[in-house]
Amino acid sequence: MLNYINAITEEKSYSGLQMKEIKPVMKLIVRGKKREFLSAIGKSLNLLLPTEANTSTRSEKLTALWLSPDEWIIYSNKISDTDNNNYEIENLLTKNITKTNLGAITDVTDQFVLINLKGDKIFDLFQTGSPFNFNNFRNKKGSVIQTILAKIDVIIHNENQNEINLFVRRSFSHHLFSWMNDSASRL
Amino acid sequence: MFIINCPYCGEREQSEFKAGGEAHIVRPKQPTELSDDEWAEYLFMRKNIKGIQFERWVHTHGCRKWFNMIRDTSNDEIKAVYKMGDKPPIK
Amino acid sequence: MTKNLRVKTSKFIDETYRISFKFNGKTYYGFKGDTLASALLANDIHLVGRSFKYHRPRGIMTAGSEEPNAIVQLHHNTSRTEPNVRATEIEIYEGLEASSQNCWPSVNFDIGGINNFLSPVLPAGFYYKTFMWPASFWKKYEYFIRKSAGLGKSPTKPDPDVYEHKYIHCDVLIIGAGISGIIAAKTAAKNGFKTLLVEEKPYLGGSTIYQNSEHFKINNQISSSWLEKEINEIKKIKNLEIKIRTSVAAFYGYNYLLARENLTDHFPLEQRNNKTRHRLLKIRAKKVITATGSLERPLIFDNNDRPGILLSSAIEKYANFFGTACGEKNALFTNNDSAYETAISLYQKGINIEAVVDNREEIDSKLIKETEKNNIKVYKGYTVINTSGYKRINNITIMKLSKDGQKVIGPKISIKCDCLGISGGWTPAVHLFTQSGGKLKFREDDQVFIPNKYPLNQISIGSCNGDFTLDEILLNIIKTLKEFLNIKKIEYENLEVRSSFNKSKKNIWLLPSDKMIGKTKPFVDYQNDATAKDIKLALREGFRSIEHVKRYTTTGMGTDQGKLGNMHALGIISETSGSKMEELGTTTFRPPYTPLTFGTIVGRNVGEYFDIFRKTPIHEWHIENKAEFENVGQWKRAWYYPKEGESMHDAVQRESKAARDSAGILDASTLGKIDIQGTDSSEFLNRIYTNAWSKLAVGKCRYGLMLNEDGMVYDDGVTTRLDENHYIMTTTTGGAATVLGKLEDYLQTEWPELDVYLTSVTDHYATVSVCGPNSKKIISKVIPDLDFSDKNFPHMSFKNTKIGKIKCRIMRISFTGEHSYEINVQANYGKSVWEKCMKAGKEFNITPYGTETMHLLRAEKGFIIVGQDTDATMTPIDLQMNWIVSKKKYDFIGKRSLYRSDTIREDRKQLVGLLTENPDEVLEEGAQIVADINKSPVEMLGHVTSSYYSPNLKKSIALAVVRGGKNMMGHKLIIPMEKKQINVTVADPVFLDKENKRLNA
Amino acid sequence: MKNKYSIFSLIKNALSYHENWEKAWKDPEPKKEYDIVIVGGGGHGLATAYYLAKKHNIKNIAVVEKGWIGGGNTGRNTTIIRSNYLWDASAGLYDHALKIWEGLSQELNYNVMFSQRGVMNLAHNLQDVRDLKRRTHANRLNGIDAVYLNTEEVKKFCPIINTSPDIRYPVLGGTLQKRAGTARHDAVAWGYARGADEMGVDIIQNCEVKGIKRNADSVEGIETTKGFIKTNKIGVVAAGHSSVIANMAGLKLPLESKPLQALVSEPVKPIIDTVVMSNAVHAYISQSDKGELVIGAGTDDYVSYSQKGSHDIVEGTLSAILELYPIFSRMRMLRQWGGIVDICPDASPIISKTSIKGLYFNCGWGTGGFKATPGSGDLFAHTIANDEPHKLNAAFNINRFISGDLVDEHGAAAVAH
Repeated sequence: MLNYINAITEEKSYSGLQMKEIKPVMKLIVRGKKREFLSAIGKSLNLLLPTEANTSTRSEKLTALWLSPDEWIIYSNKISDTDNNNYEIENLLTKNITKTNLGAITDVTDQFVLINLKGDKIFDLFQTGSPFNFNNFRNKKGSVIQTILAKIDVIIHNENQNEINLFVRRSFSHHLFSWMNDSASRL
Repeated sequence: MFIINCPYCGEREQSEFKAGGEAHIVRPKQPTELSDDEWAEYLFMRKNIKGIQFERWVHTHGCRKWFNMIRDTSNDEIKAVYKMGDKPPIK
Repeated sequence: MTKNLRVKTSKFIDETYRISFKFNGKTYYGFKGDTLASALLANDIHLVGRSFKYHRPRGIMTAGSEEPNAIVQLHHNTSRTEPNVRATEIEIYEGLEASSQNCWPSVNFDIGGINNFLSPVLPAGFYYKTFMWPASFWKKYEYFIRKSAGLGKSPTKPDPDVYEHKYIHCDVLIIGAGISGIIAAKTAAKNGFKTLLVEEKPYLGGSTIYQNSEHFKINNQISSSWLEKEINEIKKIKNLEIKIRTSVAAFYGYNYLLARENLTDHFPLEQRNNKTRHRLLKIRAKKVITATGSLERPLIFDNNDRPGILLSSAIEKYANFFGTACGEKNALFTNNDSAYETAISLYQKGINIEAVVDNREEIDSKLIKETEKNNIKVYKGYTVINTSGYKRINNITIMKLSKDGQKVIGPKISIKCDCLGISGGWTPAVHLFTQSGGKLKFREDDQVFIPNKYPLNQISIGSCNGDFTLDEILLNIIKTLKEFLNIKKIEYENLEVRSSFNKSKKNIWLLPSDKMIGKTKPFVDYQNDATAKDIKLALREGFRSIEHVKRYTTTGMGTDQGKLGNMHALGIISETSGSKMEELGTTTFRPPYTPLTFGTIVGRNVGEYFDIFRKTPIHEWHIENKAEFENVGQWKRAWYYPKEGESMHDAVQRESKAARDSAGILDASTLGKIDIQGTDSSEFLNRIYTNAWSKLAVGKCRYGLMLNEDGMVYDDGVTTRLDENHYIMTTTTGGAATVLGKLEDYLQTEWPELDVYLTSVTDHYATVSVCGPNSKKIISKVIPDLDFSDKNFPHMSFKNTKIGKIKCRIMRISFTGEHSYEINVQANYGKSVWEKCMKAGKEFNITPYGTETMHLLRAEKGFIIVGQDTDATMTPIDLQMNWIVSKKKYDFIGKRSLYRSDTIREDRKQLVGLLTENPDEVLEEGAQIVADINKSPVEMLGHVTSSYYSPNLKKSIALAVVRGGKNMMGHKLIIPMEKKQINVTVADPVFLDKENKRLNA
Repeated sequence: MKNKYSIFSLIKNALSYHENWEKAWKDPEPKKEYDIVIVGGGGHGLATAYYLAKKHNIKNIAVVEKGWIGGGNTGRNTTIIRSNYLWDASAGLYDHALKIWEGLSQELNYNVMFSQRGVMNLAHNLQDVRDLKRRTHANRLNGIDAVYLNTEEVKKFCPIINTSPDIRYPVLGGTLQKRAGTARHDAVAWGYARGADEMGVDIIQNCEVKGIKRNADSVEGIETTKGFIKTNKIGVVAAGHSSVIANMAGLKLPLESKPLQALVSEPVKPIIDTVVMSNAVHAYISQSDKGELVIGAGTDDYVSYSQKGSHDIVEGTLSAILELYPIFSRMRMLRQWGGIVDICPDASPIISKTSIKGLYFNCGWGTGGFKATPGSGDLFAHTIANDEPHKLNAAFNINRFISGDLVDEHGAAAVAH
């Protein structure tokens, strides 16, 4: 048996801000251009990929975020178990998409760390390190953007009022989390 | 610092982008047929225009897509952006 | 014995709150609300510092950020010390310690003062004309020049304070909270714009707020009381954010501005700990309204720089706002009406005024009338020609001006005074406007530059737009705001305004004197001691452009950036050279508007956040096991694992030996990994690698070399065919990001027709590499149910497998020349896999090794490291890797460049091995190589790229690039070091196991 | 003969209240025709004219400058002078310049304040160490006074550097060239102008080139805002604007013009008396005689002639400065500005003839042109006068971009291009 050791082990809480990693969460990058690709995904997951920029879609099991005209990240809404990394959704899509040459499916479950932020200070935190204009974003549930936070690439998903899911590459995650805590401690 | 209207993501800060130099320099289809001079022309020689320049940018920290920009290099005014393969919206 | 010049209480000063502070070691008292300057003045102290060049005594001149003279060192010799702080800006706090600068031994007695007497031989640019003999002496002269230059002292301890950044996006930004800014802010916010109002001072209302003259009224209320009500209202507006102590430093294109919000500089030191000192606001505003007001001009006459000489408006502010007089015998000297506002204020406060000297002849002005009504003597058509008093003005001499203002006539009149207020009219503060790219025009009637062409989405209002009187200001604001914000009506439309200001002004840039100019010292730039005669000298010597004059005389190059003197410099140039003001143009105002602390600019990007710190999933294990780390790009990689008492050399030798004798284990997780899918993947690889890929069987791995279009080696790595249309590529650790970027570039821009998708999976996988003769035994213990036979699992192939229920990929590839395996597993299981291998390998003395040993092992095999054995000038042919350059392929990136006249030369530098005559002598990496040491100039054939002592070969080995090296096998060459020469022989770069037996051992 | 500058002339003139100084240079209107026209009145252009007149005895020369002499990169750079370059060709070129610097004040009778306070280059990772050692060995064999220093020696030579091993990119060592240093940028332009003017060179300011008149194979003159000037030799030394002039002649150059920024702090008493450069973290710093910390920032990645760069570059540079000099955190930035630098793909200059007879280019100095000013002028003058390069600039011809025989100095350049 292999032990499962995720990137960010501690949960942090400040007035108006809580931060923790959510794991394990299956994450897939799906790529494709053709119309058949979109419909095949739709059928396989009964989830339509968002085609409008900076938006997301959601089914009971899955959430899909727009990353670019031919790239999406799909992640599971519920956490999976730690002693198994065989995801039937990946297998299903590999069968229906990759094998039929409609597009590409790549497992990025551990490529990205999903940090969940809650509280009314989230955007005050972001403002100390991100040039992005959150004025409208903060009120648009479901919005998605890729930008820079503390010089690090992040995907930011507006999960809910005062709740954000932030995706960052694993090797950057400790640095970013430490930076966020340092900033949060002075908000 | 500019605000750049990424043709895919919308208006973003310049810090999310990288510049990729002069646009519409197509890689020769048959490099082996070219003389050293012709190859050097493709490889190194640039218009480096003062004024309206057609250039390439990429949204590195966003959608990672390359696109074209028309910018006045004398005052950094961005005149237009357009997708790769599209016709320039202005001459 | 210091006096107390505090007059009738001001509501801006809390006299119940007494604050003690030290100036030059002596304790003084001030009140809450005081600046250091106002507190000193209240204690009758004017002499604050010494000037830059002549070390002349200088005092407080202004009441704001334009102050050229009164600059001090704060908290000398502490970690919070700060040079060149303006006494007029620093709010006093309990325990404040300030000292004078640029003087020794003391501000009262300064040896440097001697320069004042040498000044005749120290004209502008004197240093260009001398100190040239003897040639070798410049450094000695320079030593003294440097010592006497500079102002305050740099801190010598690290800064205890913290700085933050904040990005702000708003609809409307208003700079300056004077009457114009307040009106604009209220209007914008009330019309639904997300509005930000920033003010550099600690209070709102600008100069109107302490204006209490019957002569300036709005809706029949004294302007200050009217404005007070407005201020109280705007504080309640929801979508209006107000920031005081916030000064805009820079105004860049696209309405991007930097502002410094000062949070703790007015706190006693002990209250500052772990608070943010400054916050740098990075503001993007859809619209910007500049309301930065205007600066009063000094007047240029002989000895116009003595302590006790202030701007007239400053004296008014010290009286009305800070409730202190600047002297007991005050005189005023003006060329316009505003000095009379000061006169009236002083009179109301019961401060004695000896006289007002006015350039102008009789004019009809309510203010003058009232002044005279109060029995204040007004000299009309007069000018000050000189002042006296070394450390404090004690007397002025005035004479009548000729009609044309060119000469002085009649008898000299001498007036005793201990304070002189000067007013040369007003200069709009257009600095930010021009920074942003705005163009100015010159207004002849009152000789000012005002905004002409605005960049998009910004406007200037109030006196920074050249509207100097209350009625003008209010009238124009209304018009401007309606247009700019595109709004129908505005509440201020029917204001009833009374302004008694007569706009007439007699502008003379350099006032005439009874002496020839050569004998006078009319200062234009106070801080840098640039006088009108310096400017005339520059012109005489052919420096005609304002930029030349500025640089030659250093006018406007001080810490005040010439906010006071630049206009006069221009004026004097224009008069002397006969060129028009607008043709001269202003000097470019460079950011920042007021100096910006480095720490503020940097914010939190210091210390541990200076740069990103990337960790592998196995990082913690390396720490637990005492690894030393190496920076590779932003990664920290285990460099070597010293045991108790081991040197780096010992450790590396041990690790290298263990890897070849039994087993070694390496964390290779940092290698770039790119997932490649799509029906054209093989074709894509064909185009970007030098070798052919179409025929690579599924399940097999292949080494690839990537070139730049210029033919030079760029990156390398092993790529594995996972499936018909699915590859995984590895890149160098440092190259990962750029390679992916480059590949995307080609895909998107040159070959959009290719069906290929690239996805980075570098962070998804942990990569554990186990090498050595026992690696197979170890790995088969970790993965029992996999057939490791060479037949089923040969070198350069891969298997999908599982450890427990966990999927992973295992490649049989080798960078050491040993039989070895690379397990790629999902990152969160990486450390566990590593530990499993360590456990399984215990009986074989499995030895963790770091990057240094990896480099040594691969060097024994002659494998290159891109970036170490190559620079941007090496082709694959130069590396003697012709085997990897496909002859069949029609084209690939960089191919054409390999056939240029220079790249086909036979005698290019080529990669070879080197063996030292003495096998124990290890060469220095970077050492140069020659054939003939006696030849001069020495001809360098190349250099050593990699060099190690090989414990396995028991001798020193090296890789090198040598001109024509591939045909020099066996040649003897020389490495000339500083103190010795080392003899080497050119050898095959593959030192160990040329026939690759060990790969299958 | 102009009145010679010296302490005595200062005293003499003091007696007449400095009313009798002569013009440092005249401001003539252009003549109809010149033997040679130099386009660009920066240090390099003025030096070229100076040496043409002095060494090649050609007096009928005009220098045309669109603004004011020395107003471009000459007056905007951080004035670092050194010759510790990697390749023989570069070492030859820059050390030739350095040797002239050493006597320039006397030669020009104008104090250019060449101050040999030493230049140190720092290493922050193992490859830096290899590269710097490689360069140092090459320098030594080329007769250039560079030595390699370990961390302690670095600290000893410049005690305010933070050499703690705990910083993000610790200082692992460095190189030192003692003969290197700084000079007063304006003085260089003004000194050469005064010298050239005295030998009869016409320095024509506010004269912008609008076109180049040429026939099939050679040049015939230039169109300027002050009219047409006939000449059959044109030496272009227009730095950031080189491509603009080249395009007028129908030429393309391997150049990109990019913003380069610099800044100075408020003046303080002496705190750092050498020049320290660090490519890896990108920071270089010195202190002017006036007391200002002079700090060079990096280039932006886009073409621009606006003389403005992005603030991110300045922020990055200053964070690197504070990484190495934490004591400067409370120092204040006084002025910040930008220049336009013309960068070659191999980070080396072009001093060369062109395919058009009589048209010569001196460009591509990127971020490092100032240090070469005297040498560049001397060699360019030689190239123009003899219509063939001097052996010291032969390698810097335009054809190297065709043959591929580049002089790759990215490693040695102050700013990684």
